[in-house]
Amino acid sequence: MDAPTSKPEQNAADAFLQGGASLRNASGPYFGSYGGRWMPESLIAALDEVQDTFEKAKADPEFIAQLNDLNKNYSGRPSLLTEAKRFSQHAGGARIFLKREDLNHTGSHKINNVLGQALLAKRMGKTRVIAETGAGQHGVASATAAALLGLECVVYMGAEDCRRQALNVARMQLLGATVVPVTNGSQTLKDAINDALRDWVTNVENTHYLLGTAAGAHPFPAMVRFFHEVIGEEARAQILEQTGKLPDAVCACIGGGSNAIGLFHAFLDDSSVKIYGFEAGGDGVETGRHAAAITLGRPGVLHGARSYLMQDEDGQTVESHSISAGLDYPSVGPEHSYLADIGRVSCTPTSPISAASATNPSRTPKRWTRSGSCAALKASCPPSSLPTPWPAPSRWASALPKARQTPRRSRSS
Amino acid sequence: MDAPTSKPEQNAADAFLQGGASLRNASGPYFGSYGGRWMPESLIAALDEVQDTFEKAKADPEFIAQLNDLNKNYSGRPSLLTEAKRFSQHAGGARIFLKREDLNHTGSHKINNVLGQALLAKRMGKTRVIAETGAGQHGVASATAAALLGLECVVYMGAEDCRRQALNVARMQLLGATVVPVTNGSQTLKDAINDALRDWVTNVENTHYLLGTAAGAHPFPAMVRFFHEVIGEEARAQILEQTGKLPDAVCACIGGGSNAIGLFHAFLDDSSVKIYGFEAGGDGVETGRHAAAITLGRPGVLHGARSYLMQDEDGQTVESHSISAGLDYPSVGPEHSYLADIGRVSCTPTSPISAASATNPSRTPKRWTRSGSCAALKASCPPSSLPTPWPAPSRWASALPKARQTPRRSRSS
Amino acid sequence: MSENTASKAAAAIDRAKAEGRAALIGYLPAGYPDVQASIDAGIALARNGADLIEIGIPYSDPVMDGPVIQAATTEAIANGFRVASVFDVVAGITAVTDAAVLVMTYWNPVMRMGVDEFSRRLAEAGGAGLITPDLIPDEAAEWIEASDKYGLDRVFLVAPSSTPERLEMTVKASRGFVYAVSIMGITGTRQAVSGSAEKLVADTHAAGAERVCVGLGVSTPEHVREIAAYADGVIVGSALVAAVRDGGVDAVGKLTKDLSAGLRREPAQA
Amino acid sequence: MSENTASKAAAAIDRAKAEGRAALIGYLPAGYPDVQASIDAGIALARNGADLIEIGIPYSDPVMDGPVIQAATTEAIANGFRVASVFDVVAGITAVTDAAVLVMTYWNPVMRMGVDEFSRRLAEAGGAGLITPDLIPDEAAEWIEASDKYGLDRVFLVAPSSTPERLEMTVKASRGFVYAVSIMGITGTRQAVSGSAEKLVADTHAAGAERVCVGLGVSTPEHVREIAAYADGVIVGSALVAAVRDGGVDAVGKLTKDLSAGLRREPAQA
Ligand SMILES: Cc1ncc(COP(=O)(O)O)c(C=O)c1O
Ligand SMILES: Cc1ncc(COP(=O)(O)O)c(C=O)c1O
Repeated sequence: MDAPTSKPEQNAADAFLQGGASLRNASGPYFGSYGGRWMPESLIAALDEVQDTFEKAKADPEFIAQLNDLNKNYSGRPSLLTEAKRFSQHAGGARIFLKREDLNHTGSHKINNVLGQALLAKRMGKTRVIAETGAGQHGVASATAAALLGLECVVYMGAEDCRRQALNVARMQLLGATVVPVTNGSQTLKDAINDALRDWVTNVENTHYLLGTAAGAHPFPAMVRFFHEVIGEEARAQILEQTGKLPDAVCACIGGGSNAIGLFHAFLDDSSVKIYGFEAGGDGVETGRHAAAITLGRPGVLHGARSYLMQDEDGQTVESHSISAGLDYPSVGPEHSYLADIGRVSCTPTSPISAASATNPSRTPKRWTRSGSCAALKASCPPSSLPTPWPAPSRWASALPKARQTPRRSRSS
Repeated sequence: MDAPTSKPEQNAADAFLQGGASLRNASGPYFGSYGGRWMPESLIAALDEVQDTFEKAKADPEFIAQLNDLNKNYSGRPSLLTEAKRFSQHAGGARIFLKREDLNHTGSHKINNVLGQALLAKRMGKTRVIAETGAGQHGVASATAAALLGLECVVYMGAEDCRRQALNVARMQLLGATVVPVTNGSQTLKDAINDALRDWVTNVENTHYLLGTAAGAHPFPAMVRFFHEVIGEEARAQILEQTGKLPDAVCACIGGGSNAIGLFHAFLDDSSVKIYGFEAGGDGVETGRHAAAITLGRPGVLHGARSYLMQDEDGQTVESHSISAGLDYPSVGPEHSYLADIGRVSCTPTSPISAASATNPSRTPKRWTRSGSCAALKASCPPSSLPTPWPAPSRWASALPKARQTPRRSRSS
Repeated sequence: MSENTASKAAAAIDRAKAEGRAALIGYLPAGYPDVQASIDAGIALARNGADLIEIGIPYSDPVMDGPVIQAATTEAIANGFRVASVFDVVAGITAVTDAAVLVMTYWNPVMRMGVDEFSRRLAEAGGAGLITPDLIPDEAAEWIEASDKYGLDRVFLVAPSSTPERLEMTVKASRGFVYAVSIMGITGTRQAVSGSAEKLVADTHAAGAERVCVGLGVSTPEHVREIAAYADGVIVGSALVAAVRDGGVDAVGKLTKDLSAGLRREPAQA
Repeated sequence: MSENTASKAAAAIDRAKAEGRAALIGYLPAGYPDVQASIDAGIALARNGADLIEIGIPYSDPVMDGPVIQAATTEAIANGFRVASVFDVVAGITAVTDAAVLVMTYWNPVMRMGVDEFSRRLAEAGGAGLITPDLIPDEAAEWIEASDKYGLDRVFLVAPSSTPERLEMTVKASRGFVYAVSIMGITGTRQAVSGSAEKLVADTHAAGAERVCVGLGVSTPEHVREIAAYADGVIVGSALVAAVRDGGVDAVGKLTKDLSAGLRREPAQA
């Protein structure tokens, strides 16, 4: 990672927030020039149905009550905000708090989104849900929600991931789900999504595609964020209660970006709070074997959204690599691309070697093992440039400020 | 499993409870004729120190406040009591609730005991804790508490268990613990305890042995139970809140019996509440490859307590077998032996085949994967006989009623 | 539907219509098994009865494709296929045949090259336009601008799930023809043609489309005959790719001849 | 300490004392490598200078034993050793030697046979009594009763960690001698004898014990010499077991001879 050569006086996000505007509750389909629906026509009606059902449900006190009840009595929310005192000592005194999404039922933040979408699937009268999974966490959560609500469940999982996360395959099967190993391409998350989309387009009549991260076509990024916002809302209230003030910084790992956007959302308008996203550095960004889409990708479309994307000169997707199966995704949710472009979120790739050597010459390996459990590393990446120009689509008006036109990023992967 | 041939009119526990007495808060060292300290003299001083420290701490509001704070803000207590509605439907309508100890930090009930004992270790000025582990759950919990409180941690784990629970080995190591694979004997939990005892007797000066279940020499059974009583206390309050009445029955799996005694304790004096313990049936009790110590063992001493024990005619311990590494123990906590003898707890071995065929001719495999997550199977084992005669030790007076003398159980393993 | 008289696709379909038959549209992936072989296969298509040729760009994430096309395009990429070669394939076919040659592509490779540059080069190569399986008109502002600039056809897709409003909007945005997917699903050979196709074609015509062609799962002369009865063109993909795979250029020519036998309109069956 | 004149262990120690030396107590596991071989090794012990012989019962969970004894007893069990054979071993040795033969055993095998029955059979075999590493007097009511009934010695252990109260209680409950563990730990050969042993012996004597023998980690003639200076007997285990393992009966005889050379009391070193 290069050191920042100069710091801009004020970035777009600061200017925007100081104008009294809000970065919260962006409704999609666009986040700046990102997002949208780069999807086959066959699925547009289904996406419209999801969007419509989601919007009605959001406004329906009964749905919200049902969701809150499941969050509280089924997932175990609120999740703890635990101060890592010994880590603080180790890190020179900064108080560090971990938002414990791993304590939710099924073991990750994934359940928040899954319960919300599974309830929507029932509302739409669907009898079957499909899901992609990388680490298996989203698959386990999906299989769980399906078992809870009596839905058939099929989970697509890269054959390579099935192997490295065999325990989660067994859990899904125990929960009654069918796990389909995907042998195409890199045999990881991206290819599982491809096969899930192929299933969806074929079975959309009775099937909801329970996408597991804040990516994909509209309304998924905004909808998945909505179901995860509880993370940040709780964390913000908890940190105020425990410390009496807002944190200096919040940070999260970014695969597709669902745990991160859920956490960040509550703090987006708190301009004093720095926000850091950590992408999977894999074997090290210099090796090309990583999953640092925002840091090293360039805008493109994959799985329905325009966003930062690891791609070659031909626009072919570059296979991602991560020591964490859950972060092994070559793109990222579109709202993250936007927030990085306007400078609200600083993104840094993290890998066992580079993370350690950036902060600590002793090269202690650091690994992402839990959502939201990450160090508030002080180093940030070079300031992100502003959005690339993009035709303003006519159909939907963007809920977010128009980006200034600036030169295209020079980096490409 | 044979069907009960006749039901005794009234068992000893009923008679006892109806006399207005209590089965709760038995302080040890004896539970009827079980328990005690069948231990090398070298360790007696250490056991006395633990007992003394534990008793003072129990009476110290500051200690209790510290423990409650960790339970709430570190473990995430109270854990949920989740109704399994779809399971209820499947089981013919009985309402079934799961006490969700798996949602605690580190993923099992083990953390309750570990935090309590680790605080005691600090009080005793010990700088090192050792632990045995089977499934690895207790080892992970111990490594976690040690990291939290700044104690050195060494975990003994059967080599066979290291292999089948490799993920937990990695977790312990990540937490800074040293994991010692034990290659003696059956290479499982029992042998790990042997090696932990050898370590303790050698390093007792600076080391506390953080025993992971409600077994072993006094004060461990009563102390470990005390730290787990929160399970039953919460569950009792939660079920009253959710249903307005006490449950018909409570049940838990029994390895050493810590999750079970923690749950059962709150209900021991509620004579309307039936209590079931499920032991690991392994390949089926008829094969001899199981871990059903109460159902098929006979009293003996192992690891410091007199209790039901799987042993051959020579008093050699018989190797236990369980599809669940955490239940793979050939004995059981002494309070369970007593409660089974007086008829307060009904114990049944459960294995994939026998559990399923006992309740459901379709032979769906049933497995224990989570503490406290078990079906309230209606079938109970033959009524337990009453305690075998045993010389009342002079040094300690038993806190529990004297058992009537009855013929020795005819079964032996 | 923009009635640009310069539409090569429209012209090809109209020529077939003038012959009292539906048009045959054959799909082949560029660079499969290599660039020259795909040119030869395209020429064989044209010489044996295809009126339009659809050249697919092999792409890493072909979510609308079934196993036959996935396998072929994966192999093409593994053999070193580069996106810019698609222009060579188009030029190679248009140089020696009259067939209208469209490129069918997922959108990211076009975006990566730049929509304007891609369009310019396609037009220079003699291409007719683009079929865009994952681009809907809602997101197509840049493409609409570039295709107008370079006189290229814009073939958007309609599906059995499309609402009347979307049919109308898509028809308006299209030029050349509208691609009606016969079935909810992905490419691949199927036993029978879905019953929903005929209704979709009628609805799309009713929404204002002059030319509606049907594809997805069409693989036998019987399928062709059935669809030719109500559609302006019939699109065959996986069956032709399997022919390349199993028998090379000769097999493509033979299958195309067989398929084209079904094109002539027969009286509608009772 | 019960001063039963019938104590065979006390008598053996007193005989050594009368010769102006400490007694040598050698440990061997019954049935290692088989029953007859363990009898032969016991006889070799007695003939080469051991005053008392400790026959261990191989047990599945020997928590007080280090690797040498664990390996030997595990092998004995694997070779089919049955607990009742220990009486054959005791009888086999007492039949041909004068040595007092004690059985050292973890408690569960005794409990399993029945404490009374075990005691009766041990007495019948000519055994002197039991050394009980995991039985403390607090739990020993039944054993105290049976040993009184059959006139057997009760050798309990004291440790550096024992409190004065426990020393006194244990001394009172013992008969024959008191076993002082030289170190906090398990069996096995060690480089040096722990400094805590001498103090423990003094304290145990002060608590009323007439005979205190020291064991755990004693393996060389130098260790023996050092301990013989202050204790009534010296107990050697792992070193003898290793001798059986590596050299059989002859090696046991030779090592015993070497060890017994250190028994004679020398003037205390300044
Ligand atoms: C625990 C955990 N954290 C994070 C992620 C990454 O997903 P996202 O970036 O959507 O939060 C995953 C994905 O599987 C996960 O399982
Ligand atoms: C999750 C879980 N449940 C139950 C047990 C059995 O132990 P106990 O019987 O002491 O509750 C274990 C032991 O490792 C465990 O990990």
